[in-house]
Order: sequence, then C-alpha cells, then structure tokens
Amino acid sequence: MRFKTASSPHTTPVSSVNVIMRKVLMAMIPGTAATAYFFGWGVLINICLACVVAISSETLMLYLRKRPMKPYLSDNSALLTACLLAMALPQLAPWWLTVIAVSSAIILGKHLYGGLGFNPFNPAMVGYVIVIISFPKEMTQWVPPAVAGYSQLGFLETLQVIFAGSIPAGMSWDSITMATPLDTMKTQLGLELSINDIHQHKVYGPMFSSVSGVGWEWINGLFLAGGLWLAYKRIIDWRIPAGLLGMLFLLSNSFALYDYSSFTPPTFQLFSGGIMLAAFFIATDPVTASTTIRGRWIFGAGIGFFIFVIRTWGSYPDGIAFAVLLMNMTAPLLDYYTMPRTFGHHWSEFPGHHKKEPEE
Amino acid sequence: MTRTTHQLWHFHGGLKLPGEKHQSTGTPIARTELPRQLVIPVHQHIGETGKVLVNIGDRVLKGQALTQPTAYVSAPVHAPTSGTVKDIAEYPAPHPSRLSTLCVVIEADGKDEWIQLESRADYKKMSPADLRNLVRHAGIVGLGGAAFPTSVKLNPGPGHQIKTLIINGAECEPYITCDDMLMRERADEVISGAEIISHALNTAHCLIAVENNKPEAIAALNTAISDAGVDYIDVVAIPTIYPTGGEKQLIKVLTNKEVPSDGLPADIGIVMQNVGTAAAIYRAVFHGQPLISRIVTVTGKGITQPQNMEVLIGTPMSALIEQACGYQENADRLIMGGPMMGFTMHCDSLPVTKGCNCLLVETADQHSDENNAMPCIRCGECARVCPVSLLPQQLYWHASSKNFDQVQDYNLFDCIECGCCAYVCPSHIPLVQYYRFAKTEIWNRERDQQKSDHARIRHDFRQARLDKEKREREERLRKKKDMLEKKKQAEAADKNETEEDPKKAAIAAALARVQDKKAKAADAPKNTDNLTAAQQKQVDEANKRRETE
Amino acid sequence: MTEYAIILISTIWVNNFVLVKFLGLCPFMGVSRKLETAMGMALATTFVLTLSSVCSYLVNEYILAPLDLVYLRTIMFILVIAVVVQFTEMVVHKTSPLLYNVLGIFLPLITTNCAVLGVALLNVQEQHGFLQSAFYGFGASMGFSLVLVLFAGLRERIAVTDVPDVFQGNAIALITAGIMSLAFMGFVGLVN
Amino acid sequence: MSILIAVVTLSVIAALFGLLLGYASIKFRVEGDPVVEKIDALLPQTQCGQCSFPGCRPYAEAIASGEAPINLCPPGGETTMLALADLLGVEPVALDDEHDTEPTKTVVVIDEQTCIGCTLCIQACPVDAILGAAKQMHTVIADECTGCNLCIPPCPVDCIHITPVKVEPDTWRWPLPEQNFAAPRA
Repeated sequence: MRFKTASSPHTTPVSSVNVIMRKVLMAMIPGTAATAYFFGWGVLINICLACVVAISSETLMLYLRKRPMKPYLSDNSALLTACLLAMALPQLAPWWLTVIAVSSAIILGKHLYGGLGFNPFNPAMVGYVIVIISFPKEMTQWVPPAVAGYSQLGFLETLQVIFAGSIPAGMSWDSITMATPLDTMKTQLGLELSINDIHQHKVYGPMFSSVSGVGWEWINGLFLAGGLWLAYKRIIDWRIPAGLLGMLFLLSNSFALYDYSSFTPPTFQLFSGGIMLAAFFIATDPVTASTTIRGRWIFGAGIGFFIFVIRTWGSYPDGIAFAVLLMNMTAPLLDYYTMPRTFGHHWSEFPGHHKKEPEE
Repeated sequence: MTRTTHQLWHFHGGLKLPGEKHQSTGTPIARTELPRQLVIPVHQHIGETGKVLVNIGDRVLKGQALTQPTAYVSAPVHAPTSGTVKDIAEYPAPHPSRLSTLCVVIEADGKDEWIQLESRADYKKMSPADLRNLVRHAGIVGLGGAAFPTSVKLNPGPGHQIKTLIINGAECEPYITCDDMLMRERADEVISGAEIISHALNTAHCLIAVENNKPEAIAALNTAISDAGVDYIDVVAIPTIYPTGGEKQLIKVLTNKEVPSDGLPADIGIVMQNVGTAAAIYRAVFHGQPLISRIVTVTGKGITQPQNMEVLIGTPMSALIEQACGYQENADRLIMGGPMMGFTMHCDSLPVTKGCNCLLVETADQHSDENNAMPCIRCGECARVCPVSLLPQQLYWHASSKNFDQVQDYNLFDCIECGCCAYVCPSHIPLVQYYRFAKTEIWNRERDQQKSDHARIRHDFRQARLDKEKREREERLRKKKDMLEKKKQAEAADKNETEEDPKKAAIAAALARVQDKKAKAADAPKNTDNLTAAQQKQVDEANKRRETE
Repeated sequence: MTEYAIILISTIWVNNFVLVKFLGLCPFMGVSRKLETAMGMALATTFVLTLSSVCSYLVNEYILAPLDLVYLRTIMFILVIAVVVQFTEMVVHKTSPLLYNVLGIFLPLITTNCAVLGVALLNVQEQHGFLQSAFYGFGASMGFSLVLVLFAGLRERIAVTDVPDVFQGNAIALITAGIMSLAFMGFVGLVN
Repeated sequence: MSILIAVVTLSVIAALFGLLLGYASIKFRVEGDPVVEKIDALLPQTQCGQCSFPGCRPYAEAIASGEAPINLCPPGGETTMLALADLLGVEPVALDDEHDTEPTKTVVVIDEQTCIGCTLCIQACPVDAILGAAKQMHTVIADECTGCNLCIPPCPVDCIHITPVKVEPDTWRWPLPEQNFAAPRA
C-alpha cells in the first residue's frame, strides 16, 4: 500500500486565523453597543459602510494580485480592520471620509505590502492617520453623548447627514456636533483654565463625569471587559495592553501628582478617547506588533508613552494612531534586540547584550 | 526501597497533548511471525556506514554480524535470523526522502539458529572499555528514535566524571507505548541494564524518569528495584508535558541544568539512555544477544487492533500491519515514529529499523491538509510553546525567504523539531518542514563550501606549479640561449682555427635529430587505431596545439 | 539646559530632517537595505554632521564674519563638509573595508547630503551659538540615524514579503517612508 | 581689496585642509583589497571560466572593482548571486535566462574503454582532478571534480561524460513547502 508523505507534526489544527479574528470581533460587541447607545445611529452606519468598503477593497486587491479569494475573504481580517476604523471615525463623518479611510487602509496599508501577515503598519491606523491629516475639520464631527441632555439625530436624519451632507432643518452643525471631552480638555487647558474650572464650566462642565467624559467611561469599561476576555482566552497577549495602560497610568499619575490642576488624572487618561480599544484591540494586532515577550512590554509601553506625550503637549487631542504607527516602525528592531535566550545558550551571544544599539 | 521525592524543574513552553496511549496497552507485547525475507539496511544509525562482511549466497546464523564498524561513531548490523544472503543491493529506505540505501537481504530458513552466545553475567569484572566494546559489537544504538551508537555515549571521554545516569522512560509522544510496555513487562531487564551502564560509566547515581501517566510502569520498576536490591536507582515520576522526553528537556526537568547548545550531556556530568537501550544492553551482556529485534508500537486510528510487538529488524512494515489485523478503510498516512516528530513513509513494504519505535497509521481526518496554510500573522503562539525558547515565527520568516545567515542567527540548529510550534499555529504552516528545509540546505551549502575551499586550494596549488614550471622552462631556455650564444662566439673565434668542427657539428646535429625522433616515437599515443576521420583530425589538431605550447 | 533638550527633541522628533523636512533622502533610500549597513551609514553621518556643524559655525563666526566674507558662506561650508567627509571616508576605509565597500558611493555622497549643508546653513539662519550648533548638528544626525535604522529594519522585513511586482523595491520603500512621515506628523505642536 | 582678502582666505583654508587630508591619507593608508578575498570565498571555485573571466579569483577581482555584474556565475546559480548581493549590499540581479537558478551538481566520468591517454584533459583540469599519464588510461577523482566541464572540449575521442552527483539519504534536502497563499490563482 502506498501513502502520501508530509512533514510532521501529523495533527489536527487547534486554532485558525479566521476563528481568532472572529473572536476579536465578538469581543468588540459590548463596547461597540455602548458606543452606539451613547452616540447614536452614526456608529452602526459607519460600521456597515466600512465593512462593505473593506470587503470590496479586499476583493478588488485579491483580484488584481491574482491571489485566492476564498481563504482571504473568509479570514475576517478585513472586517476587523473596518470595524476598528469605523469606531475611530466621528459618527457624522461624511460617507466619502469613511470610504477613503477604509480603502486606503486595506489597499495602501495592507495589500501593497502583500496582504494579511505582511503589513508592517496597522492598516486601520494608516487609514485613520491619512484622513486626520488630510481632513482635520471633518474628523471633528463627533456627536454629543445621549445622556447629558443633548439632542440626538434619528436614523434617517443620520443617514441624511452622512450621505447627503445636509443637516436637518432647524439644526446647525454646532447643535448636532461637539468636541470630544479630550479635545475640550485640551483646548481649555490651553486657555490656562485649571481642570477644576473646566469641570465647573457652564458649557463644558456637563460633558465630564467623575471618571472621564460622560458615556466614555462606559464605552472604555466595556472594551476593557471584552479585552480581558480576549486576554483570558489567550487570543491576544496581555503584555501589550498591560505595558500600554501601565505606562499611561505611570506618566499621567506622576504628572497629576506634580500638578493636579493642569494635568488630568490617570482615570481620565485611561477612560477617555479610544484608550481601551487601542490597548486591547489595535495595539495587539499581532502582525504589526513585536512578537517577543520583552518586545511586547516595550511595544505597549512605547505606545502608552507616545499617547501621553501627544495628548499632553502635541496638537492632536488623541495620539493613539500616531503612537501605534510610531511603535509599528520599531517592531522589527524590537524583535531582533529582544530575542529570548535560547536553551543552552549564554546571554552574551544575543544582540543587544554584547553590543549596544545606538539609537533605541 | 522507598521512593524518594525528587525535586523537579520546568522547561520553557511545551504542550499538554491528548495521550492516546490506552489504545495499544490493552494486550501484552506480541511476537511477530518470522517473515520469509528480511531486508536489513546497512546504515541504521547516526555515523559512518559499516563495511559489509558477507557475500551473496552465504549462509548466516541468527545474530551473526553482517557489517563491521568502520569508524568510532558507527555500529554493525546483525542477521535477525538464520538463512541465506540473497542480495546485497540498494532497496528503498525507511526515510522521508524515498531514496534507496544499501541493504542485505536474507531469506529465512525457518530454523532460527543462533550463533554461539556468550553470557557475561560477571560483567562487574570487566573494564569499562571491554564493556563498551561488547556493546559496540552487539550493534546497540539509542532505541528512543535517534539511533546514536550507544558505545560512544558510554564513553564520556577523559576529564568527564559522570555523576548521574538518567534512564529515559518518559515517552512523551502521543500514541507510542513501546517503552511503557517494556517497563511494565520487563522492568527487571531495564534495571539490570541500568546497573550495567552505571558500572560502565562508574556512576553512583541513577534516575529513571517516567511520565506520571504511566503508573503501571512506575510500579513495575519500583518492584524490580526492590527485588534486585539496588539502592542507587530512583524512579522519578515527571509531569506529562510534551516534549519532556527530549534529552535536554528531561535533564532540565530533573536537574535544572542546561546542556550547552554546542555540548553534550557528558559535559555537565550526565549521560542519558533510553529504557529500551538499557534492556538491549542487558540482553547483550547477560545473554550475548546482539540487537536484532525491538519493540514496535503499531497503533493509530487507521489500525484495526493497535498493539505492541517485538519485531525482528528488517521485517517489512506490512507484516506488522497484517498482524495488527490490517488497516481501517480510511487510513491515509503511515508514520514511522509519533504524530509530533515522526516521518511519513511512502509505502508499507519498507523494513523496520533499529530507530523505528512506532508505526502510526492516521486517517484522513486526523491531520490538516498541508495546502491550506495561510500567511503567518505573527501571533507568537509558537514562541510561547517552543521548548528551546526559539522564535519560530522569525525562523519561518527567514527560512521561507532563504535568508540562511539570519536563520542561524536565530539559532535554527537548536531546534529539536518537536513540532509544538506547528501544532499550535493558527495559520497551519508546516513550520517544521521549513526548519528541516533550512537545515538540510545549510548543511548542503557547508558541504559545497568545503568542496569549493578544497577546490580553491587545489587550483592555487596547480597555478603555483604551472608558474614554477613556466619559470623553470624559461630559465632553461635562457640558459640554452646563453650557451648557444657563448658557443657561437666561441665558434666564431675558433672558426678560422679548425676546419673539422662543422663536420662534427653536423654529425652531432644528426644524432640529436635521430634521438629526438626516437623519443617522439616512444611518445606516440596508443589506442589510436581505428579512429574515424573526425577523431583523427582532432588528434592532429591536439598534437599541433601541444607542439605549439 | 532646557534649551538644549528642546533642540534635541525638536531635531530628532518634531522637525526630523528626513521625515518632516525631507532632507537627506538620498542616503535614506540608498543605504537602508540592510540594518548593518544602515547603522554604519548612521554612524558616519552622525560623525560628519556633528563635526561639520561645529566646523562651519567656527568658520562662519571667526573667519567669514570678521572678514566680511559672508557671501562666501555656501562655498566655504561645502569645502568644510567635503574635507570632513573625505576624512571620514579614509577612517572608514581603514577601519572597516567591507562597510566602505558596502556604503560605496554613498559615503562620498554625504558631501552632497543636503541635510549636512542644511544644518550648517540653518545654524546661521537661526543664529545658533557654538554649543547650540553642536547640539543642532548632533540632534539632526540622531534624527537621521534613528529613522534610517528604523527604516532599514522595516525594509529588511518588507524585502521578504509578497509585495505586488510593480511595487517592489523603491516603490514600496517610498510608500513606507511616507507612512513613517505621517506618523511623525503626530509630533506637530510638541515644540514651537 | 575685498576680493583679495577672499581669495587669500580661501586659499589658506584650502591649503590647510589639503595638508590635513594629506596627513590623514598617510595615517589611514589601506593596503590590498580584503573585499576580493570575501568575494572569492563565496564563489564555487569551479574555475570553469563561464563568467568570461579566467577563473574564480579574477572574477572576484572584477566584481570588487565594479567591472563585472554579480550574476555571471552559472555553477553558483541564484545562491551565489544572492550571497554576493548580500555581501556587497546591492540589489540582486536575475540570472541569465539560459542558466538554471539552482544548477544540478555534476561531475565528469571518463569512459575508460574509449580513452586514448592523450593527457589533454589533464592539462585542462583546473583542480588536478584527473589522474593518468601519457598513453595511460585516465580517471576522474569524483571527489575532487568541480563539474566545470573544461576537460570535455579538448578530448579528441569524446570519452568524457557528464553525470549528476548522486543524492544519498544523508545528503538529501527537504523541499521548501509550497506557499499556496503566495501563489497566483490557478
């Protein structure tokens, strides 16, 4: 009798890429639901639009690159990119903004590098950075959270704003959009107000809660819960979020202790903006992160560091996308200089131990 | 003898795998029927191939040496039964390459007649060197799968005092139970073997490591130790984590010592032998029997009646399968070894060798289709489970792009090919094959490099020789010219004085011509009869070239 | 003290010579195929940039300005830079012949690395003092080295990916540089 | 006047710099070209001359001085070309179409029945791998043969044949797994 030959091991697979991606998408559900609750229909419309654009871009690129369709379209990675990006875009962003962001993420950020597994930069963040630099005004069209007594648009009205760009009669842009708490905090701090003043402020006060911004603590809390589940299931490595959140906590805590009136407390830093989404869902994208244990600590901590620096002293209210891309750049070097010690070898044989790296 | 609790340590990574061992432990070790014909590969071990001692048509007795070791790291093979040497030629080898190898084919006469056997139950009177020699000529190699000549391992070399002998009964791969069954049924042989090895190594301490999923084996060993009344052998139950049976991993678990990457266990005062090897040594010493059979686990979902059997080396695999009542209908992969590290065989007519501990037959649903691999998403699971703390994702990355220097920077050669990385890979990449590809490719390049270095030396040498010859020729020419010149001048001076000289010169010249002709005739090439016109032309051209040179 | 720290932060991150000011792109693209080479180039450029920044400051301050010869500035700076580069080339050739060979034309081309002349001229424009010039030159070269080494790391990775044929080589490298540049945009506003 | 100052200043500075560089060039003098050795070590040393240079070392020298491209070595194939590209930090260049990317290794065998013992092949062999004397039958030492085939053209009786080197299980190489995801759609 004759048999097929193959290399060992001769076992059934224990996991697969599409299952991993699916679980990550599942873990995003609670946080996404909270976001939709607080910020209205725009969230869901953005997600749907982004998913459609992502799948079409993916199909187009696979076709152009003459690569097999089925395994790649079913690996869920394009959907994940789309969802992450949709969560980062403002709810009333015009449809073309989403299209540009998602298509450049998939085409430029992913497929020009060879598609799944080969992209050095997080595609979602590439798409985000491209639109935030190109269309800064449109990127501020966030809506006020549903709870603080602000009016909310209905489904059809939201569709109208996103696709036709026209505001419902009797409303103005200023009445349906407002800056995020992070943005407001930054602007007001820049005007030499103390944090206490801002919290007491007639106009801006109501958008802040005791933790961070109204609604934002729930969104971040639920993303944190989803992320912890992923970490528990070992879909993501817990070291990256730990490094990121740890570094952010450390820095914000030190500065807040140094001057609590002009530096926001750690709770505000950790529970506003997309921090939990970034820590557990964006930074942990394995393709673009470092893959070694020590590398992952440094990778996470580096993102935390840059987020804090850009939030505190830079011009952009939130620096997540920039921080992630900056650390993506270092990933190949991090991997090389943080190799684990191979069994039976001495530390002195490893890079970074016998010679110093000049710039890192 | 009371069991002492032994402190244990961990190695990085590893996997908890479903054992699948119960399938083949239900029945005792069976004996196989004597096959009509045995094919014994001459090369079944790591090291040099032995020199064949028999000729076609010779009658051989059971246990008679068929080859003689040619180097220090080498082992002989023996006739597994009495019969006639029918052929000495290349036959397909049980090797993933599907290539053939030199084999001795013996047609069994059914008498199973032993050569004269000599028992050395008094081995304690033998010197370690004599014991090693006995083991060497019994053809004993490591029976755990690697088939490294045991006599070499019994010689730790000067300056190495072996403090601990470890007998490896871990058997960490799923499905395989041959060591388990051996320990259950022949624990006394294992213990005696351990005693002999301890004597050969002059070691005062011996550990027998058995995974804690084999309580019967542990109990049997403990009984055998108390029966034998030895006090320096401890049985240690170790956690069942794959690949804890790897030599370096087991040493780490038992002693917390790491064998240096470029070293041997002997460098840190440890020697490790498989339980099967220990039993084989017992048989060689107490009964004089060389290694002509081994226990093979025939198991897997594709086998009707999984079991262990004692098999003569050289028995075709198909005979074993037949004895295990044949294949199940959807059997589609025949593996020599376990599911994690074994090699697939392309057909079942291949012979069982000394390193064959298990024949595993899998069905189509038991392994992934290798064609559905996805790109690596660098999730790092492989690095988490790697027992040697490598970065499999980087090795894969560089191996697939043939960056062989970088692969070595990432310590490819420390990879033990345990398969943990490929087992957990969500992209279903056949990682181990990439490493094997890179390893064999690098070895090949090293051979090429050696060869080209050698060629360079030879070329340089030849160039130097040609230069020297050229210089010498020029030197001679110059001298001749000088002489002629001088002669001419002398002649010019003498011309007027003597009249006979030109005559003399003419005679001398004629003589020289004749001699020259003679010499040329002697130089005339042979084998030039019956040349075709074209060939003749080429010869002529060649001669012309030669003359002009 | 703060002043020098700000100069360093500014030149390395905020106004990175390569990714924000787009100076010195030639060696950035040319010598970033291998990490090792990139490190060699980074070291050589660091040496040249710092030294030439200081030297050109000295030449400007103590020769050109007193003699009223500021109109000779550009030619003089190029002369200074060329000398420093030649000197570096000799040192590299002696100490690491392979690096010399690998850097090839890019080593003498540091002379025409616009970042080097740019630093010298910017020093004058910003009216930097001696130490400021030194820090400015050093910071600029650190910024250059940092992105060059990071870029080389990325390119080594990209070199073995499944990049579409038409984008292979310099095309994908430039796209990568573009994305790096986008990321560095995040530092806008950090230092005015 | 100011022109004069400018000219003098420039000249003085240029002279000073010239002196400095002159001193440096003596101090940091480099002898020989160690790169040639490194290149030569990568070449397969078949000395076959298929690169149009008379042997491997001349080719190495030509590469080091930039006179020859790195893709001229057929016996080395893609491996050697990539190694050279890596060493010299240049872009890999595709091999000529007529050459295999991975050449099969061969040696030559002399058909001893036909050989006339003319010694022409012995003179052609760059590594002295052919044994024999005038009018004696010749034999190739297979282990020393580099497979350059330089002995074939001079043979007047065509008794030299190319045979591939036999692969043993020990020298067998595992194949690179097929990367289906990277392959174009069938």
